[in-house]
Amino acid sequence: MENDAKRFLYVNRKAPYGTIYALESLEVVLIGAAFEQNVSLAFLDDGVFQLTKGQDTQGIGVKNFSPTYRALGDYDVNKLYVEKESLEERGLSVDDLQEITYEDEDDDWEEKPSINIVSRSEMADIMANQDVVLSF
Amino acid sequence: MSTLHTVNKSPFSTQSLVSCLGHAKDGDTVLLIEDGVYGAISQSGISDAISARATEVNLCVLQPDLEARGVDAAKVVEGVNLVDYSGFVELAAKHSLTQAWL
Amino acid sequence: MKFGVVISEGPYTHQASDSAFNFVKAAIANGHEVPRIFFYHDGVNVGTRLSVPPQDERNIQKQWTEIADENCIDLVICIAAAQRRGMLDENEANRQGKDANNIAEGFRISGLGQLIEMGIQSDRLITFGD
Amino acid sequence: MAYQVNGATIEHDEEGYILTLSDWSKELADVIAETEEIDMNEEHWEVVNFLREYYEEYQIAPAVRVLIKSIKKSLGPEKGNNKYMYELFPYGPAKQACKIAGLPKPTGCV
Repeated sequence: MENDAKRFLYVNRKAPYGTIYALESLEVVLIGAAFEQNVSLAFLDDGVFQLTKGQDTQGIGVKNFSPTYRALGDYDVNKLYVEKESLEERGLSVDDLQEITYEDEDDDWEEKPSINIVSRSEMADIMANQDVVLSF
Repeated sequence: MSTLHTVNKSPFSTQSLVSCLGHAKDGDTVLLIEDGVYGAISQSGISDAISARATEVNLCVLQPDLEARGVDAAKVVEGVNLVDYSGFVELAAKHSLTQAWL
Repeated sequence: MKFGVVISEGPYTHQASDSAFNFVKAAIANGHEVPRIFFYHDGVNVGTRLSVPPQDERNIQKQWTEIADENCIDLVICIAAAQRRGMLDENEANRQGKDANNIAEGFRISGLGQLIEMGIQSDRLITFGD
Repeated sequence: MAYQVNGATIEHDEEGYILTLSDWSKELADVIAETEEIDMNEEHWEVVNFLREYYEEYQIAPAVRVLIKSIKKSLGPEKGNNKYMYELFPYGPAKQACKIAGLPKPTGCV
């Protein structure tokens, strides 16, 4: 990472499909990846619903973009922070989320999980420790 | 390092204010704008939670939005400060980061 | 200080654009700079020149065109969001084979990279949305 | 505007991208390639097939640098580089290869 890179945090607090925010947030992340900044994604409140597995949109005639989160590793976006309390409040656990991984260039391309489950207070620390926060 | 948080939703319709207060750090400012100003009304179902945070966090409400909605400044929770747009700008300049709770 | 501003809701339905306008006006009055404003999600609709609000209401598009002209603000509409919602400039209309364009004076269509660039170049980035 | 393939008419937009992604077939790919002045050989197909698989799995066409990185990983460094890609698709792998592979038009965002 370059020294003058800024820390960018994308904050996702909305569920997918009901509104377009989740999809258009993901589009910013994919384009933004080309700028080689220090990128993290936060999923809290209803945003945790974006990462659930088993999404099938055939019945609503809307594109299912949940597989695209699994491509983030290819874009060198591998810090996805999911808030534990938000999951629990919604009756979810980490097992309800799809597996998202990246290959660690610094560790012989070993496949590692991109999703980190963090507590609310850890999430608050992550949010405070940024240069730019983009909210969706 | 500190953050200006903006909340633009009524706390009676979404979790944004509660979530924001749950993540704001001591020394941060939480500014209520647009429909968020309803969160500043005293003796509401949420006003105790608001005043409980008013010591560690600088709670502010955007006066033009308050006035537009006919909320009397006298009804605002004690410890919540009124700011105008110029004050909003200076809060954004003073804190190193801005986060919108949409 | 340099402020970057994101507007992510359309005009009239949400207050976002009005709040942003008042913020930008105050920022400039206080001696700050607002080099660019980025319109995303339904916010791209702010830039249509075809809206005709009643005479006793503010004209949101005109407000932006004027303040941008007076203060050299770069009003950028996201191309990906714009394409979905039928916002086109002349070039895009030709490229997509459409028979009309609707971008107002002072606005331009460009990529999401402009948002990231704004985040990198501004001292503060502030979002008005819903 | 349309391509003609085995008697079928497949509509495309101003720039040659097909309008209905499910219309795609290998025969159609050859026809699109012809209008792009590309003579499809095995190397071209490697990239086109890779793109289609990537899209199938992730529901996006990869950015060029991601495409090149991924090709490098699966087909080796002699193919996973800019020069090789532009030799195959002189007007840009993102544009031409995606068009031939029948993927959505890149929004040209950056």
